Amino acid sequence: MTAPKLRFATVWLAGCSGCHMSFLDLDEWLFELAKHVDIVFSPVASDIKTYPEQVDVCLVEGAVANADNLDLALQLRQRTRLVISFGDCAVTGNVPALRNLWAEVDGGSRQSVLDRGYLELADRGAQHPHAPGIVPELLERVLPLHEVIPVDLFLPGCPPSAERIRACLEPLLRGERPELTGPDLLRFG
Amino acid sequence: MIAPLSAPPSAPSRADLPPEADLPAEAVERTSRLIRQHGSRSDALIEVLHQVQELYGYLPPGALAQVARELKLPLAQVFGVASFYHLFRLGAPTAHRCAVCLGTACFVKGGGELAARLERRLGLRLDDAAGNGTWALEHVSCLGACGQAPVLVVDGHLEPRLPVDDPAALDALLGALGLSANDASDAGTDARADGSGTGAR
Amino acid sequence: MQLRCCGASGCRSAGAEALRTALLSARDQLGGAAEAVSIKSVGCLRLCGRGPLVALDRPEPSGAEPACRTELYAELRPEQAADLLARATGRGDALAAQRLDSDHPFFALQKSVVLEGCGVVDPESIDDALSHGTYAQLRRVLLDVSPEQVREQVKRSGLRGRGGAGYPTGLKWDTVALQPPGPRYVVCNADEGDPGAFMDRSVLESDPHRLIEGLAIAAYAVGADQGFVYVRAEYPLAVERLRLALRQARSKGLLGAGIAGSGFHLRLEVRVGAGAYVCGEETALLASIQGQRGTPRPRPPFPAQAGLWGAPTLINNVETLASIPVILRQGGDWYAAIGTEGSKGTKVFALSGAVQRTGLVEVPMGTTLRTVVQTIGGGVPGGEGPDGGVKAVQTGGPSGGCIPAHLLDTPVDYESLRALGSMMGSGGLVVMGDSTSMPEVARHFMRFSVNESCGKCVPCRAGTVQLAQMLDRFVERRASLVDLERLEELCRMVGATSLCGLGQAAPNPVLSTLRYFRQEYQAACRDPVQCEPLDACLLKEGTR
Amino acid sequence: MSVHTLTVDGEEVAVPAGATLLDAVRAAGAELPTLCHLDGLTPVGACRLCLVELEGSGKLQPACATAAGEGMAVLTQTPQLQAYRRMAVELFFAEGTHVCAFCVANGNCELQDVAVAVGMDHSRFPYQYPQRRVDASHPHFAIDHHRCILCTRCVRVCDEIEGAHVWDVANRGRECTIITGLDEPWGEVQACTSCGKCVDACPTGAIFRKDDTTAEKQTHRERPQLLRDAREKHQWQNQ
Repeated sequence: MTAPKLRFATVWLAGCSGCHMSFLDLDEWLFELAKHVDIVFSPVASDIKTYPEQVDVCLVEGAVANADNLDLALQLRQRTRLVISFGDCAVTGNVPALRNLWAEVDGGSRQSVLDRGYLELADRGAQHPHAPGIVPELLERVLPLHEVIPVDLFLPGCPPSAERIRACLEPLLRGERPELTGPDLLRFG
Repeated sequence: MIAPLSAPPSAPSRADLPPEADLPAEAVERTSRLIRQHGSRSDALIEVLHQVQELYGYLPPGALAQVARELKLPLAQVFGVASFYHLFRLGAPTAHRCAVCLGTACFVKGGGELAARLERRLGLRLDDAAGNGTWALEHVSCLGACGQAPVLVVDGHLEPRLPVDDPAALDALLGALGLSANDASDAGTDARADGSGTGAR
Repeated sequence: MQLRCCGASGCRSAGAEALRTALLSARDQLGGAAEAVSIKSVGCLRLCGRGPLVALDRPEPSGAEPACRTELYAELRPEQAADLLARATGRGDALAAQRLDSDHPFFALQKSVVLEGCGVVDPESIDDALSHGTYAQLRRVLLDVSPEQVREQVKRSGLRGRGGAGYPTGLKWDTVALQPPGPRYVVCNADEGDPGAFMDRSVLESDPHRLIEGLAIAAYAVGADQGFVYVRAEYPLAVERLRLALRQARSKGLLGAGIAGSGFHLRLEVRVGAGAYVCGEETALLASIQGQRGTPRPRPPFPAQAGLWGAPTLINNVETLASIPVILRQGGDWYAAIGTEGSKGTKVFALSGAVQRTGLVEVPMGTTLRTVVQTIGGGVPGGEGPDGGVKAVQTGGPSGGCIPAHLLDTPVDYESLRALGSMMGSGGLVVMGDSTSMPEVARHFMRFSVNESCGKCVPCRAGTVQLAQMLDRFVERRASLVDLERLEELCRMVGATSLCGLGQAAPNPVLSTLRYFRQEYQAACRDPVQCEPLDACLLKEGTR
Repeated sequence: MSVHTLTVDGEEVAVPAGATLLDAVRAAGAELPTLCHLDGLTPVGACRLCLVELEGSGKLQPACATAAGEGMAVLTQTPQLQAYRRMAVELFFAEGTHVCAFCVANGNCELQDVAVAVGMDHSRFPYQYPQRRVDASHPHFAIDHHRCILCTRCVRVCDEIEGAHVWDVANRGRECTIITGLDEPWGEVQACTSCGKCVDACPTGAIFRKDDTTAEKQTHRERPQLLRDAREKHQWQNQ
C-alpha cells in the first residue's frame, strides 16, 4: 500500500527564479520527490496556467510586488493546505523590496522605480509602457508573503540550498513538521 | 623654464581655517567669554549650548567646533549632545515659529485637531523645521499649562484656551495672531502690527 | 487689606501681568483708602483654569473670628482693577459674579502641606519667605539636630518619593549617607515631563525657597556639600525664579560656606534641560547634568552608590524635597498620621482635561479618585450620570494608565493605583470624557514614547515604533485579531526588556486600556466579511 | 583574589570578583547571544540579547553589564527569554534595511548569526525601510547606515582603544545615527587615523573596507581585548 500522492505546487512571484534553480539542483532527489507528489502547478515542472484547487503543499518564491502577485497569493492561500515562503524574497521582501526605500520620496516607490527603469535608464524612445492587461500594476509597497497571507513555514536563503529544500520537504513527505534550526538550514542570504 | 625647487604654497584649504572663520567676530569672542565663565568645564556643555543658541538663534557648525575646542571635547561628542536635545536647533530657524502642545490635557481638549488645522492653514508639515519658509510649526510634549488647554506658543508667547470647538472664532483668533499662509487667498485677517507671516517667501 | 495676585505661569498666560499693572496704576489714581491696599505678587492660587486669580484679604472688624476674611476672584480683566480695589476698601461689590466660593470642595477639601506657601509668599522675595518661616528648619537642624536624627524623622514620616516610583525617601537617604566616606551629591529632579503634570512647576514658581531649604536639609542629612537642581527648559519662569532664589539665599548666608553659622557648606547650581523627557530617569538625568547625551545606563549600580562623577548621589523630586521642611517642623509622626498605612502624607495633583475645575489640588493620600475628579473637579462639563460623564482618568502620564469610571472609588495611593495597572506617577490627573477613543489615547502616549525614546536600547527604540504602527491600525479600524495578539505580545516584551523606566513603562497606556476598554480594540478589528483582500486572509488564523 | 560562586542554569560556577554575569555564563559553558557587547570595550547593555533572569526576583538583567554576585542563580534560556530575544532580533531586522544576499558581511555577520541562534526564520514586524545614508568619502572605508544596528562598538573602540573619538551617536530614538565629527563626511574628519578598528569591531556590514565586495568582509573582533590587555596588563600576543 502506498500513501496517496501529495498535490504539490511551486509558485514564482517577484523574485529572480534563483530559488527555483536551486530546487532543480535537487537533481536525482527530484525522482524521489516525484514518487511522493504530483506536481500540479509550477513554472519549472508544469504547463498548467491556473492554480488548481486542493493543493497540499506550495513553495512560494518571491515577494508580492504587483497586482498579479497579489491575486495569485490570495488564490493559492485559499486552495492550499500548507504554504511555504520559499527563499528570502518571499520571507523578507529582499531585493525586490528595496524599492520600498523610495516609499517616502516624492512620487513614491512605484513611480520612482518606473521612472528610473523606463525613462532615466532608457537609451532611446523613453516612455512608460501602456499595455493594459499585459504589464501588471505595481503595488506601492513590496511585501513579504506573510504580510499578505498566512504562511505556515519559512524557508529562508538567497537561494535556499538544495540540501535546505530537501531538509524542509523530506519530513513533510513523512507527514511531519520540519524543524529548521542552525546555520545550515536557517541563515538568511 | 626652471622647475621650482619646492611646491608653491597652495592656497589654504577650507580645512585649515578655523571653522568659526565665517561667524561674526563679536559672537565668537562672546562665546569664548561665556565658556570661560563656566570655567571651561566640559560638564557645562549643555549650559554653554543654550547660551550659544541665544547668540545665533541656532547652533551653527562653526560655533559647535569652537565650543568643542574650548571645552576640550571631541567634535562628534558635541554634535551628539546638541542633536540629542530637541530644544537645540542645528539649522537657522524660520522668521516665525509656532508650537502646538500635544500633551495629554491638550490632546483631550482637541490639540491634535488644532495641529492639523494649523498645518492646513499654514501649508506646512508639523515638525518640519523648514516650515513654509516663514512659519515653522513644531509640537511640544507638554508645557505644564494644562489648566489652559489647548495652548499654542506663538513666537514665544503662550496663547491659552484656543476655541477649537468654534471654528469661526478659532480662525479669527489665529488670523489675529498672524498665523496665516503666505498665500493671501487663505482666510484670516492679518492683524499683526509688523505684518509678519504674510508675503515674504 | 492685601491683594495677592497669582503670578505663576498659568495665570500669566491668562493676563495676570496686565492685571497687576492695572491694579498698581488704579491704586495710584484712586489714592485715599486704596493706598492702604497692598498688592502682592504670589504663586499659584490653585484654580488655574479660571485665571487670572486674585485673593483679597480683608481684615474683619476687631474682635471677629477669624480676624481676616479672604475672598478669591477669578477671570479678572485689567479694566476691573478699580472695582477690585473698591471692594478691598469696602466700597461696592461689582465683582460678586466673579467671586469664588471658598467653601466649595475644590478649596475646602484641600490640605496644604507642600503647597502651604503657594499663593501666600512672594516667590521673588526671600524676606517674605523668611517672614513665613522658610529656612527656620534648616537653621534649626544645622545647629541642633544630627544628620542621623534628621534621617530618623524622615523615616518616621513614611514619606515616599513623589516622582512616581514611591521609593521610601528615608531609606534612600540612609543608603547615600552610609556609603564609604568621600564626596557625595544631592540632586533635585525638577524635570517634570509627564504630559498633564504641573505640580513641580507650581512649586518652583510659587515657593522656590521651600525647595532650596528641603534640598539643603537633604544635603546635610546625607553629608553632601554640592548639589544641582535640574529643571526642564520648558519652564522659563521656574528657572528664572529658582536662580533668583539661589542668589538671594547665597547673599543671606543660607547657602555657601558655613551656613547659618554652622560648619556646613553647600554649593547649589541650577542645570537647565534642553527638551528630553528621558532625562527624568535618574541615570539619564545624571548624564545630562554632566553635559552628556541623556541616555540611561543599566542599574545597578544605583545612583545612591555611584552617581555624579561616580560619587554617591541622592536624587529626589521637587515635591518630595518641598515636604521636608514641614516634616521637620511638625515631626515625622505628625506627617505619618496623614494619609494611609502604606502611603503617608499628602499628594499634589494637577487636575486637567475634560473637567470643570482644572488646577492644583493637594489632598491626603487615600482620598478617592471620585472625590478628586467629581467632588473637587466637578466632573466633565455638562456631563451626566453617576460618574459625571467621566469615562476614564489617566494617571501617571506616559508610564501610567487609564482608570475607568467604574473604579473611581479607588483610593489614591501607590499600591491601589499599581494594582489597577496604572501608577501614581508624578501627579498628573487627566480626565477623559465619553467621547474619548481609548485606542487613540493609547496611540497618543505611544507616539510620545517614540518621540522621547533615547534610542539606546532596541525594545524601546524600535519596539515603540512598531507598537505605534499597530495602534494606527486600530485607530483607523483596519486591525485584525492577529494584531491584537501581537500588540499584547510586543507590549510585554518592551516592558520586560527595555533598559530604563521609559521603555519599561511605555506599554502601560496600551495594556491598561486593553484591560478596561478591550471592546474598543475588538470593535476596531474588521469583520472578516468586510475585509479588503490584503487583510482578509490575516483574519483567518495566525501566521505562526 | 576573592571568588564568587553562583549557578548558571543550575550549573555551579566560580568567577573572580569583578567578573560579569556574561563571564560567569561563559565559564559555565553556556551560550548567550550578544551584539553590542565586545570583549575589551565598556559594556553598554543596549542590545538586550544577553538578558538573563535572576531566579527568585524574576528580574531581567543584561549579563554583559551586571556584576556577578555571590549566590546568584542565573537562568539563561527560559521560554520567555527565548521569545523576547527572538523579538529583539526581529526588531533589529525590521528597523534597518538588512539584505544579506548582497552584503559585504554575508557569512561573517553577527546579526545574521544571532538570527540563526534565536531561530528567527522571518520577522513578524514589518520592515521600516528608513531613509538612511551611505558615506564613502573615506579613502579606504565606507559606512552604509542601512546596515547599522546602533551597537556603538565603533564609537567605543575609537574612543577607548584608539583614543580618536571620531564617532558618536547623534539624534535620538528612531532617528539615532552614528556620525563622524560634526556630522561631516568621514573622509573630511581630521581626527580619523584610518586605523580600521571600527571596521573590525562592526558586527554587521555597516562599516567595511571599500575593496571588499559581497561576503568578503573579514574582521578581527578579538583585537580590542588584545590591545587593552597589552596596554593595561603589558601582555602582548606573543607572550
